[in-house]
Amino acid sequence: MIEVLYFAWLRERIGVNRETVDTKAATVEALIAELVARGEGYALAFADRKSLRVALDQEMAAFDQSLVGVREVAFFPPMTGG
Amino acid sequence: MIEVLYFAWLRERIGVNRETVDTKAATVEALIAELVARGEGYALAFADRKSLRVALDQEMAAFDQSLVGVREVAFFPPMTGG
Amino acid sequence: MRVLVQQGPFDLGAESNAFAEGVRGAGAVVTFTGLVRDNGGAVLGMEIEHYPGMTERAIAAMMQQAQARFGLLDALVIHRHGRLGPAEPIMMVATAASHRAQAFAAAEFLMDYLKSRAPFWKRELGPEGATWVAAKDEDEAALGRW
Amino acid sequence: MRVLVQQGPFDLGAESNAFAEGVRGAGAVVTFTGLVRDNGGAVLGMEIEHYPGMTERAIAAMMQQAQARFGLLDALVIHRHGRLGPAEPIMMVATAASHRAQAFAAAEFLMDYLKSRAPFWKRELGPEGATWVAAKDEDEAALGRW
Repeated sequence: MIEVLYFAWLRERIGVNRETVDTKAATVEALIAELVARGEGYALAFADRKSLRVALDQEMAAFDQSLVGVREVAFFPPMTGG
Repeated sequence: MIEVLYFAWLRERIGVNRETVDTKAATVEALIAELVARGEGYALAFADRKSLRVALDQEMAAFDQSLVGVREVAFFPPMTGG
Repeated sequence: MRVLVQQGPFDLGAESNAFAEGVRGAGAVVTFTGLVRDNGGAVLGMEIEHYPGMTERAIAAMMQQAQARFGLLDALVIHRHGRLGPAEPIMMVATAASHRAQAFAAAEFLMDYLKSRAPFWKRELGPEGATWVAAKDEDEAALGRW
Repeated sequence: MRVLVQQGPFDLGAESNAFAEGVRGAGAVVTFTGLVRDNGGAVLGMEIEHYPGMTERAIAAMMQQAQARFGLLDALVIHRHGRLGPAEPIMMVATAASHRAQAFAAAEFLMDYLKSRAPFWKRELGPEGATWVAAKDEDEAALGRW
């Protein structure tokens, strides 16, 4: 079970800000593929990979990174702080 | 008649912060030569030309600049503001 | 070093004074304050979303990097989230160092990292609705200088 | 734009707030404050001499240059003279612009010019007497980047 968080327009497209996902996905890539299969909102949210960022347990990560031991995955667009 | 001002260690070496000088010096250079002839304090103040700056009527100037029409000449070391 | 992530406003003046008075032996203090631009009335406000938990961690990590790299004597970051009106302060950074070059460089370093590496997302509220602010290529490029 | 050359102290916080609140449409405000370093007790204070009249003119000229060059919306310079104790604020600069890059660059530009082109001379008061602060080659060199 992994806690998955969405922010900004990813959250809006998917319609929830967090959900618990029962998955055996080994990598971020694999998790995205599972999520995209859930429906149009997810597909739309993940369509533009260049505008997608991911954090594993609150640290920035790459899409090919392993999910072993990870409790929290967050997806969001490029940050616009400051 | 030109008003001559001295600041920082130039002022200390010369012993006054300003004086009115009756001069026909055509340039800053010529004025310095006249002042140096006045005595040891002046000679000491003007000895290190690399550490000497001059302003004519409150604008930075070069040593070869003309004194025609100038009312106020100021001599001082490199500035240390900020 | 102090990080504040908060919804409410902050007092730039009071924070600046407290910061400057709290540092021992500093010769230079730099502050940066980011304000909601009104763009001539086109921006009615701003909404800032953030990632609680990760935000504080990410900012603390940047501050430690800045301290090590520029020999900072102290640093402060305050960043708001939620809804803000035009001209309201969004965030501030303060840095203290012995000399001006380090204090300036550290403040710019922190700003560049806050722009692109702290999990905040801004949405501008205009007369025709809300628009997510797009990340700028120049902000990503700015990180290249460090 | 405002220049204050004064003997008495100033309130960094109050000045920062008044400056930030007085600018219309700014997105970025930067302040720099220079303080008397105590160098671990070696500096008991500072005496600053200046050239009344020329000081204000020189600073006003720098500010106009900075405004034209960096598109500043506003700027403020306060510089003290006379006798100052350890840790006292010596001077401050504030700049306001639409974006952070201009506000930072303008503040650094003003600081570089104030260091080497505004007629102030500092004397440090130590346990063994007063010493004129020597101009640093690096300060003169810093002007080269503008």
